Amino acid sequence: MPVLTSTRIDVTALLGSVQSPARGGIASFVGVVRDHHGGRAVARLAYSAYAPMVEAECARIIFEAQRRWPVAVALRHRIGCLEVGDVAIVVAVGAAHRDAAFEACRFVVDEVKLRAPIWKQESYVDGGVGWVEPAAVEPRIPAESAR
Amino acid sequence: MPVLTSTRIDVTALLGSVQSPARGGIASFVGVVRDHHGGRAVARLAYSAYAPMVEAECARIIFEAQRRWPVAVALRHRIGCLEVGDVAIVVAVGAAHRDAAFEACRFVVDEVKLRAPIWKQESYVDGGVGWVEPAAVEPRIPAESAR
Amino acid sequence: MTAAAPATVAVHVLLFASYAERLGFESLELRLPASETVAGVVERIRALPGGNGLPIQPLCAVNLTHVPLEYPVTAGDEIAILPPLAGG
Amino acid sequence: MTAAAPATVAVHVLLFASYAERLGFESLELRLPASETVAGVVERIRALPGGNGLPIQPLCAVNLTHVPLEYPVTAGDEIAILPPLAGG
Repeated sequence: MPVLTSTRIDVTALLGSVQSPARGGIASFVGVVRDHHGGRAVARLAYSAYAPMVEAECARIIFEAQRRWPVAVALRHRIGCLEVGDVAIVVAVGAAHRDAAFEACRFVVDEVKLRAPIWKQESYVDGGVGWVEPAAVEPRIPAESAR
Repeated sequence: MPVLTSTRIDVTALLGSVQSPARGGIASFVGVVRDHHGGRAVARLAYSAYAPMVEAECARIIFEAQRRWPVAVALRHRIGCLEVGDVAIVVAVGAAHRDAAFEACRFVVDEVKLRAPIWKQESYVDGGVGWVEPAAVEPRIPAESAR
Repeated sequence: MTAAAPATVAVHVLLFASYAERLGFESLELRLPASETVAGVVERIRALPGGNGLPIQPLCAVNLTHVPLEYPVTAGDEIAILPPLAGG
Repeated sequence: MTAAAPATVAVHVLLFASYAERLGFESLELRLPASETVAGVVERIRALPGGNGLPIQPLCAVNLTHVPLEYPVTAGDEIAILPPLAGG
Protein backbone atom coordinates (compact mmCIF):
# COMPACT_ATOMS: atom_id res chain seq x y z
CA MET A 1 0.00 0.00 0.00
CA PRO A 2 1.34 3.47 -0.81
CA VAL A 3 1.99 5.80 2.09
CA LEU A 4 0.25 8.77 0.51
CA THR A 5 -3.50 8.91 0.17
CA SER A 6 -5.90 11.66 -0.80
CA THR A 7 -8.84 10.10 1.05
CA ARG A 8 -9.74 9.65 4.71
CA ILE A 9 -7.34 7.38 6.62
CA ASP A 10 -9.00 4.37 8.30
CA VAL A 11 -7.20 4.24 11.66
CA THR A 12 -8.91 1.06 12.83
CA ALA A 13 -7.94 -0.83 9.69
CA LEU A 14 -4.30 0.23 10.07
CA LEU A 15 -4.20 -0.87 13.71
CA GLY A 16 -5.66 -4.22 12.66
CA SER A 17 -3.14 -4.61 9.84
CA VAL A 18 -0.15 -4.78 12.23
CA GLN A 19 -1.76 -7.17 14.68
CA SER A 20 -1.26 -10.92 14.61
CA PRO A 21 -1.65 -13.76 17.11
CA ALA A 22 2.07 -13.40 17.95
CA ARG A 23 2.08 -9.59 18.14
CA GLY A 24 0.30 -8.54 21.31
CA GLY A 25 1.36 -4.89 21.52
CA ILE A 26 0.28 -2.17 19.10
CA ALA A 27 1.64 1.34 19.57
CA SER A 28 0.29 4.04 17.33
CA PHE A 29 0.43 7.73 16.59
CA VAL A 30 -2.38 9.70 14.99
CA GLY A 31 -1.68 13.27 13.90
CA VAL A 32 -4.70 15.50 13.51
CA VAL A 33 -5.01 18.98 11.95
CA ARG A 34 -4.94 21.52 14.78
CA ASP A 35 -6.95 24.72 14.91
CA HIS A 36 -4.00 26.98 15.72
CA HIS A 37 -0.45 27.41 14.50
CA GLY A 38 2.00 30.08 15.54
CA GLY A 39 -0.79 31.99 17.24
CA ARG A 40 -3.06 32.12 14.17
CA ALA A 41 -6.40 30.36 13.85
CA VAL A 42 -6.23 27.74 11.10
CA ALA A 43 -9.30 27.12 8.94
CA ARG A 44 -7.94 24.33 6.74
CA LEU A 45 -4.71 23.23 5.08
CA ALA A 46 -3.30 21.59 2.02
CA TYR A 47 -0.55 18.97 2.08
CA SER A 48 1.52 18.50 -1.06
CA ALA A 49 4.36 16.05 -1.62
CA TYR A 50 7.17 14.87 -3.85
CA ALA A 51 5.24 11.62 -4.04
CA PRO A 52 7.76 9.14 -5.50
CA MET A 53 10.40 10.27 -2.99
CA VAL A 54 7.94 10.06 -0.08
CA GLU A 55 7.29 6.44 -1.01
CA ALA A 56 10.99 5.66 -1.40
CA GLU A 57 12.06 7.45 1.78
CA CYS A 58 9.26 5.93 3.88
CA ALA A 59 10.14 2.47 2.59
CA ARG A 60 13.71 3.13 3.79
CA ILE A 61 12.44 4.35 7.18
CA ILE A 62 10.32 1.21 7.67
CA PHE A 63 13.25 -0.95 6.58
CA GLU A 64 15.50 0.79 9.11
CA ALA A 65 12.88 0.30 11.87
CA GLN A 66 12.58 -3.39 11.05
CA ARG A 67 16.34 -3.85 11.19
CA ARG A 68 16.30 -2.46 14.74
CA TRP A 69 13.12 -3.98 16.14
CA PRO A 70 11.02 -7.10 15.28
CA VAL A 71 7.93 -5.14 14.27
CA ALA A 72 5.18 -4.78 11.69
CA VAL A 73 4.69 -1.17 10.56
CA ALA A 74 1.78 0.56 8.81
CA LEU A 75 2.17 4.19 7.70
CA ARG A 76 -0.25 6.53 5.93
CA HIS A 77 0.00 10.26 5.23
CA ARG A 78 -2.84 12.20 3.72
CA ILE A 79 -2.33 14.82 1.00
CA GLY A 80 -4.67 17.39 -0.49
CA CYS A 81 -7.13 19.59 1.41
CA LEU A 82 -7.78 18.82 5.08
CA GLU A 83 -10.07 20.46 7.62
CA VAL A 84 -9.33 21.03 11.31
CA GLY A 85 -9.77 17.67 13.05
CA ASP A 86 -8.93 15.55 10.01
CA VAL A 87 -6.34 12.81 10.42
CA ALA A 88 -3.12 13.74 8.58
CA ILE A 89 -0.80 10.87 9.54
CA VAL A 90 -1.10 7.46 11.15
CA VAL A 91 1.78 5.24 12.22
CA ALA A 92 0.84 1.85 13.69
CA VAL A 93 3.43 -0.63 14.94
CA GLY A 94 2.76 -4.16 16.12
CA ALA A 95 5.25 -6.19 18.13
CA ALA A 96 5.37 -9.06 20.57
CA HIS A 97 6.44 -6.66 23.31
CA ARG A 98 5.49 -3.09 24.07
CA ASP A 99 9.03 -1.74 24.33
CA ALA A 100 9.72 -2.50 20.68
CA ALA A 101 6.28 -1.25 19.61
CA PHE A 102 6.68 2.11 21.37
CA GLU A 103 10.26 2.68 20.30
CA ALA A 104 9.71 1.77 16.67
CA CYS A 105 6.55 3.88 16.48
CA ARG A 106 8.34 6.90 17.86
CA PHE A 107 11.25 6.31 15.47
CA VAL A 108 9.02 6.12 12.40
CA VAL A 109 7.04 9.26 13.31
CA ASP A 110 10.23 11.23 14.00
CA GLU A 111 11.94 10.06 10.80
CA VAL A 112 8.92 10.75 8.59
CA LYS A 113 8.70 14.31 9.91
CA LEU A 114 12.43 14.77 9.37
CA ARG A 115 12.85 13.06 6.01
CA ALA A 116 9.61 12.74 3.99
CA PRO A 117 9.28 15.52 1.38
CA ILE A 118 5.83 16.78 2.32
CA TRP A 119 4.74 20.42 2.57
CA LYS A 120 1.86 22.12 4.30
CA GLN A 121 0.09 25.30 3.31
CA GLU A 122 -2.26 26.67 5.93
CA SER A 123 -5.35 28.81 5.28
CA TYR A 124 -6.08 31.06 8.23
CA VAL A 125 -9.46 32.09 9.59
CA ASP A 126 -8.44 35.73 9.04
CA GLY A 127 -8.03 35.01 5.32
CA GLY A 128 -4.28 34.66 4.73
CA VAL A 129 -2.37 31.60 3.60
CA GLY A 130 1.13 30.52 4.58
CA TRP A 131 3.61 27.75 3.97
CA VAL A 132 4.60 26.05 7.21
CA GLU A 133 8.37 26.09 7.46
CA PRO A 134 9.54 24.37 10.63
CA ALA A 135 12.92 25.57 11.88
CA ALA A 136 14.80 24.03 8.97
CA VAL A 137 16.50 20.96 10.37
CA GLU A 138 18.95 19.17 8.11
CA PRO A 139 17.72 15.59 7.60
CA ARG A 140 20.39 13.09 8.42
CA ILE A 141 21.95 12.00 5.15
CA PRO A 142 22.97 8.35 5.20
CA ALA A 143 26.65 7.79 4.42
CA GLU A 144 25.83 5.29 1.68
CA SER A 145 23.42 7.66 -0.05
CA ALA A 146 21.86 7.53 -3.52
CA ARG A 147 24.22 5.09 -5.21
CA MET B 1 -15.91 6.17 32.85
CA PRO B 2 -14.53 3.25 34.88
CA VAL B 3 -11.28 1.70 33.71
CA LEU B 4 -12.53 -1.86 33.95
CA THR B 5 -15.04 -3.24 31.50
CA SER B 6 -16.32 -6.74 30.81
CA THR B 7 -17.32 -5.95 27.22
CA ARG B 8 -15.37 -5.28 24.01
CA ILE B 9 -13.25 -2.08 24.13
CA ASP B 10 -14.06 0.42 21.35
CA VAL B 11 -10.57 1.62 20.35
CA THR B 12 -11.82 4.22 17.86
CA ALA B 13 -14.09 5.84 20.44
CA LEU B 14 -11.23 6.06 22.94
CA LEU B 15 -8.90 7.66 20.38
CA GLY B 16 -11.61 10.18 19.56
CA SER B 17 -12.22 10.95 23.22
CA VAL B 18 -8.75 12.41 23.75
CA GLN B 19 -8.73 14.47 20.56
CA SER B 20 -9.69 18.15 20.43
CA PRO B 21 -9.02 21.03 18.04
CA ALA B 22 -6.04 22.01 20.20
CA ARG B 23 -4.65 18.47 20.63
CA GLY B 24 -3.12 17.37 17.36
CA GLY B 25 -1.14 14.33 18.50
CA ILE B 26 -2.66 11.09 19.76
CA ALA B 27 -0.37 8.32 20.94
CA SER B 28 -1.95 5.04 21.87
CA PHE B 29 -1.20 1.53 23.00
CA VAL B 30 -3.44 -1.46 22.35
CA GLY B 31 -2.63 -4.72 24.11
CA VAL B 32 -4.05 -7.85 22.51
CA VAL B 33 -4.22 -11.41 23.82
CA ARG B 34 -1.31 -13.36 22.32
CA ASP B 35 -1.41 -16.99 21.25
CA HIS B 36 1.71 -18.05 23.14
CA HIS B 37 3.17 -17.46 26.58
CA GLY B 38 6.29 -19.02 28.03
CA GLY B 39 6.43 -21.46 25.11
CA ARG B 40 2.86 -22.76 25.60
CA ALA B 41 0.01 -22.24 23.13
CA VAL B 42 -2.71 -20.15 24.77
CA ALA B 43 -6.36 -20.87 23.94
CA ARG B 44 -8.01 -18.12 26.03
CA LEU B 45 -7.57 -16.32 29.31
CA ALA B 46 -9.46 -14.78 32.18
CA TYR B 47 -8.57 -11.44 33.75
CA SER B 48 -9.72 -10.78 37.30
CA ALA B 49 -9.16 -7.67 39.38
CA TYR B 50 -9.44 -5.98 42.74
CA ALA B 51 -11.80 -3.59 41.02
CA PRO B 52 -12.10 -0.69 43.49
CA MET B 53 -8.33 -0.52 43.85
CA VAL B 54 -7.82 -0.68 40.07
CA GLU B 55 -10.07 2.36 39.71
CA ALA B 56 -8.32 4.21 42.54
CA GLU B 57 -4.80 3.35 41.40
CA CYS B 58 -5.50 4.18 37.74
CA ALA B 59 -7.01 7.53 38.76
CA ARG B 60 -3.75 8.24 40.60
CA ILE B 61 -1.69 7.18 37.56
CA ILE B 62 -3.65 9.50 35.26
CA PHE B 63 -3.36 12.31 37.78
CA GLU B 64 0.42 11.79 37.93
CA ALA B 65 0.63 11.80 34.11
CA GLN B 66 -1.34 15.03 33.91
CA ARG B 67 0.92 16.72 36.46
CA ARG B 68 3.91 15.90 34.22
CA TRP B 69 2.47 16.52 30.76
CA PRO B 70 -0.43 18.60 29.40
CA VAL B 71 -2.44 15.64 28.12
CA ALA B 72 -5.85 14.05 27.94
CA VAL B 73 -5.81 10.34 28.87
CA ALA B 74 -8.29 7.54 28.21
CA LEU B 75 -7.67 4.10 29.77
CA ARG B 76 -9.67 0.87 29.59
CA HIS B 77 -8.81 -2.63 30.76
CA ARG B 78 -11.02 -5.58 30.03
CA ILE B 79 -11.80 -8.27 32.61
CA GLY B 80 -13.47 -11.66 32.28
CA CYS B 81 -12.90 -14.22 29.56
CA LEU B 82 -10.91 -13.17 26.48
CA GLU B 83 -9.97 -15.07 23.33
CA VAL B 84 -6.66 -14.83 21.44
CA GLY B 85 -6.77 -11.55 19.47
CA ASP B 86 -9.16 -9.76 21.84
CA VAL B 87 -8.14 -6.30 23.04
CA ALA B 88 -7.19 -6.42 26.73
CA ILE B 89 -6.00 -2.85 27.34
CA VAL B 90 -6.14 0.48 25.55
CA VAL B 91 -4.32 3.65 26.57
CA ALA B 92 -4.95 6.74 24.41
CA VAL B 93 -3.24 10.07 25.07
CA GLY B 94 -3.95 13.33 23.27
CA ALA B 95 -1.60 16.32 23.42
CA ALA B 96 -0.72 19.40 21.43
CA HIS B 97 2.69 17.89 20.68
CA ARG B 98 3.81 14.36 20.01
CA ASP B 99 6.60 14.27 22.60
CA ALA B 100 4.14 14.69 25.44
CA ALA B 101 1.68 12.25 23.86
CA PHE B 102 4.28 9.49 23.45
CA GLU B 103 5.88 9.96 26.85
CA ALA B 104 2.63 10.11 28.77
CA CYS B 105 1.25 7.07 26.92
CA ARG B 106 4.32 5.04 27.73
CA PHE B 107 4.19 6.19 31.35
CA VAL B 108 0.54 5.18 31.80
CA VAL B 109 1.02 1.75 30.21
CA ASP B 110 4.09 1.03 32.32
CA GLU B 111 2.48 2.20 35.56
CA VAL B 112 -0.75 0.26 34.96
CA LYS B 113 1.22 -2.93 34.43
CA LEU B 114 3.28 -2.24 37.54
CA ARG B 115 0.56 -1.00 39.89
CA ALA B 116 -2.98 -2.04 38.88
CA PRO B 117 -4.14 -5.15 40.82
CA ILE B 118 -5.19 -7.30 37.89
CA TRP B 119 -4.49 -11.01 37.42
CA LYS B 120 -4.46 -13.26 34.43
CA GLN B 121 -5.25 -16.97 34.25
CA GLU B 122 -4.34 -18.62 30.97
CA SER B 123 -6.01 -21.71 29.50
CA TYR B 124 -3.62 -23.61 27.27
CA VAL B 125 -4.37 -25.46 24.07
CA ASP B 126 -2.97 -28.64 25.68
CA GLY B 127 -5.62 -28.39 28.40
CA GLY B 128 -3.85 -26.92 31.44
CA VAL B 129 -4.47 -23.61 33.15
CA GLY B 130 -1.98 -21.32 34.86
CA TRP B 131 -1.79 -18.02 36.69
CA VAL B 132 0.59 -15.65 34.96
CA GLU B 133 3.11 -14.42 37.49
CA PRO B 134 5.55 -11.96 35.94
CA ALA B 135 8.92 -11.82 37.67
CA ALA B 136 7.47 -10.23 40.81
CA VAL B 137 8.51 -6.60 40.67
CA GLU B 138 7.81 -4.49 43.71
CA PRO B 139 5.53 -1.61 42.68
CA ARG B 140 6.94 1.72 43.73
CA ILE B 141 5.22 2.74 46.93
CA PRO B 142 4.68 6.48 47.08
CA ALA B 143 6.21 8.12 50.18
CA GLU B 144 2.92 9.78 51.16
CA SER B 145 0.97 6.51 50.84
CA ALA B 146 -2.54 5.59 52.01
CA ARG B 147 -3.15 8.31 54.54
CA MET C 1 -7.81 -0.09 89.07
CA THR C 2 -6.83 -3.18 87.07
CA ALA C 3 -4.68 -3.00 83.93
CA ALA C 4 -6.83 -2.43 80.84
CA ALA C 5 -7.25 -5.51 78.63
CA PRO C 6 -5.09 -5.08 75.52
CA ALA C 7 -7.08 -3.16 72.89
CA THR C 8 -7.92 -5.08 69.72
CA VAL C 9 -9.06 -3.90 66.30
CA ALA C 10 -11.09 -5.65 63.60
CA VAL C 11 -9.85 -5.53 59.99
CA HIS C 12 -11.00 -7.00 56.67
CA VAL C 13 -8.48 -9.15 54.84
CA LEU C 14 -8.89 -9.79 51.09
CA LEU C 15 -7.18 -12.47 49.00
CA PHE C 16 -7.18 -12.69 45.19
CA ALA C 17 -6.45 -15.00 42.30
CA SER C 18 -3.86 -17.70 43.14
CA TYR C 19 -3.73 -16.68 46.82
CA ALA C 20 -7.50 -17.03 47.20
CA GLU C 21 -7.23 -20.46 45.54
CA ARG C 22 -4.49 -21.62 47.91
CA LEU C 23 -6.37 -20.63 51.06
CA GLY C 24 -9.86 -21.36 49.83
CA PHE C 25 -11.37 -17.97 50.70
CA GLU C 26 -11.46 -14.42 49.35
CA SER C 27 -12.17 -12.43 52.50
CA LEU C 28 -11.83 -12.77 56.25
CA GLU C 29 -12.52 -10.66 59.31
CA LEU C 30 -9.52 -10.63 61.63
CA ARG C 31 -9.11 -9.27 65.19
CA LEU C 32 -5.65 -7.98 65.93
CA PRO C 33 -3.88 -6.28 68.81
CA ALA C 34 -3.84 -2.52 68.31
CA SER C 35 -0.54 -1.26 66.85
CA GLU C 36 -0.15 -4.30 64.60
CA THR C 37 1.38 -3.88 61.11
CA VAL C 38 0.57 -5.34 57.70
CA ALA C 39 3.43 -7.80 58.21
CA GLY C 40 1.59 -9.14 61.28
CA VAL C 41 -1.54 -9.67 59.21
CA VAL C 42 0.44 -11.56 56.59
CA GLU C 43 2.01 -13.72 59.31
CA ARG C 44 -1.45 -14.69 60.61
CA ILE C 45 -2.74 -15.49 57.13
CA ARG C 46 0.33 -17.60 56.36
CA ALA C 47 -0.38 -19.63 59.54
CA LEU C 48 -3.79 -20.72 58.16
CA PRO C 49 -4.19 -23.99 56.19
CA GLY C 50 -2.70 -23.42 52.71
CA GLY C 51 -1.13 -20.15 53.88
CA ASN C 52 2.47 -21.31 53.67
CA GLY C 53 2.16 -21.11 49.89
CA LEU C 54 2.16 -17.32 50.21
CA PRO C 55 5.48 -15.47 50.17
CA ILE C 56 6.72 -14.04 53.47
CA GLN C 57 6.75 -10.59 51.88
CA PRO C 58 3.83 -10.40 49.47
CA LEU C 59 2.59 -7.23 47.82
CA CYS C 60 -0.01 -5.60 50.08
CA ALA C 61 -2.49 -2.75 49.95
CA VAL C 62 -4.41 -0.97 52.69
CA ASN C 63 -7.60 0.86 51.79
CA LEU C 64 -6.91 0.65 48.02
CA THR C 65 -3.31 1.89 48.18
CA HIS C 66 -0.04 -0.02 47.91
CA VAL C 67 1.78 0.03 51.25
CA PRO C 68 5.03 -1.33 52.69
CA LEU C 69 4.82 -4.26 55.11
CA GLU C 70 5.69 -2.06 58.08
CA TYR C 71 2.54 -0.06 57.50
CA PRO C 72 0.40 0.13 60.69
CA VAL C 73 -3.17 -1.15 60.51
CA THR C 74 -6.09 0.51 62.24
CA ALA C 75 -9.67 -0.51 62.97
CA GLY C 76 -11.78 -1.10 59.90
CA ASP C 77 -8.88 -1.23 57.45
CA GLU C 78 -9.30 -3.23 54.24
CA ILE C 79 -6.03 -5.14 53.88
CA ALA C 80 -5.41 -6.84 50.52
CA ILE C 81 -2.70 -9.43 49.93
CA LEU C 82 -1.90 -9.28 46.21
CA PRO C 83 -0.38 -11.99 43.98
CA PRO C 84 2.12 -10.75 41.36
CA LEU C 85 0.26 -8.28 39.11
CA ALA C 86 -0.36 -9.31 35.53
CA GLY C 87 -2.54 -6.61 33.96
CA GLY C 88 -2.10 -5.17 30.50
CA MET D 1 44.18 16.35 -32.67
CA THR D 2 42.22 19.29 -31.25
CA ALA D 3 41.08 19.44 -27.60
CA ALA D 4 37.68 17.74 -27.11
CA ALA D 5 34.76 20.13 -26.46
CA PRO D 6 33.83 20.01 -22.74
CA ALA D 7 31.31 17.20 -22.17
CA THR D 8 27.89 18.26 -20.90
CA VAL D 9 25.09 16.32 -19.24
CA ALA D 10 21.34 16.91 -19.13
CA VAL D 11 19.52 16.70 -15.79
CA HIS D 12 15.94 17.25 -14.60
CA VAL D 13 15.46 19.82 -11.84
CA LEU D 14 12.29 19.76 -9.70
CA LEU D 15 10.97 22.53 -7.45
CA PHE D 16 8.15 22.21 -4.91
CA ALA D 17 5.77 24.20 -2.76
CA SER D 18 7.08 27.68 -1.86
CA TYR D 19 10.15 27.29 -4.11
CA ALA D 20 8.00 26.46 -7.15
CA GLU D 21 5.87 29.50 -6.33
CA ARG D 22 8.89 31.81 -6.15
CA LEU D 23 10.34 30.71 -9.47
CA GLY D 24 7.07 30.06 -11.25
CA PHE D 25 7.87 26.55 -12.44
CA GLU D 26 7.97 23.01 -11.07
CA SER D 27 10.45 21.37 -13.40
CA LEU D 28 13.26 22.32 -15.73
CA GLU D 29 15.73 20.53 -18.02
CA LEU D 30 19.25 21.80 -17.41
CA ARG D 31 22.51 21.17 -19.31
CA LEU D 32 25.59 21.20 -17.10
CA PRO D 33 29.29 20.59 -17.55
CA ALA D 34 30.17 17.01 -16.61
CA SER D 35 31.56 16.66 -13.06
CA GLU D 36 29.19 19.32 -11.72
CA THR D 37 27.74 18.98 -8.19
CA VAL D 38 24.31 19.58 -6.69
CA ALA D 39 25.64 22.90 -5.34
CA GLY D 40 26.29 23.99 -8.94
CA VAL D 41 22.72 23.16 -9.89
CA VAL D 42 21.43 25.22 -6.96
CA GLU D 43 23.68 28.13 -7.99
CA ARG D 44 22.18 28.09 -11.50
CA ILE D 45 18.60 27.94 -10.21
CA ARG D 46 19.27 30.81 -7.79
CA ALA D 47 20.45 32.91 -10.77
CA LEU D 48 17.02 32.63 -12.44
CA PRO D 49 14.31 35.28 -11.89
CA GLY D 50 12.88 34.75 -8.37
CA GLY D 51 15.72 32.36 -7.54
CA ASN D 52 17.42 34.59 -4.99
CA GLY D 53 14.56 33.78 -2.61
CA LEU D 54 16.00 30.26 -2.26
CA PRO D 55 18.61 29.60 0.43
CA ILE D 56 22.22 29.15 -0.69
CA GLN D 57 22.20 25.70 0.91
CA PRO D 58 18.73 24.23 0.47
CA LEU D 59 17.78 20.65 1.18
CA CYS D 60 18.36 18.56 -1.99
CA ALA D 61 17.65 15.08 -3.26
CA VAL D 62 19.02 13.17 -6.22
CA ASN D 63 17.00 10.30 -7.64
CA LEU D 64 14.64 10.21 -4.62
CA THR D 65 17.37 10.24 -1.97
CA HIS D 66 18.57 13.04 0.30
CA VAL D 67 22.13 14.06 -0.64
CA PRO D 68 24.72 16.59 0.52
CA LEU D 69 25.40 19.60 -1.70
CA GLU D 70 28.80 18.24 -2.77
CA TYR D 71 27.06 15.27 -4.35
CA PRO D 72 28.12 14.83 -8.01
CA VAL D 73 25.40 14.85 -10.66
CA THR D 74 25.37 12.57 -13.69
CA ALA D 75 23.39 12.46 -16.91
CA GLY D 76 19.68 11.90 -16.45
CA ASP D 77 19.64 12.63 -12.72
CA GLU D 78 16.43 13.93 -11.14
CA ILE D 79 17.55 16.72 -8.81
CA ALA D 80 14.96 18.05 -6.36
CA ILE D 81 15.36 21.26 -4.37
CA LEU D 82 13.22 20.88 -1.28
CA PRO D 83 11.69 23.58 0.92
CA PRO D 84 11.73 22.87 4.67
CA LEU D 85 9.76 19.66 5.24
CA ALA D 86 6.46 19.90 7.09
CA GLY D 87 4.87 16.46 6.98
CA GLY D 88 3.13 14.72 9.85
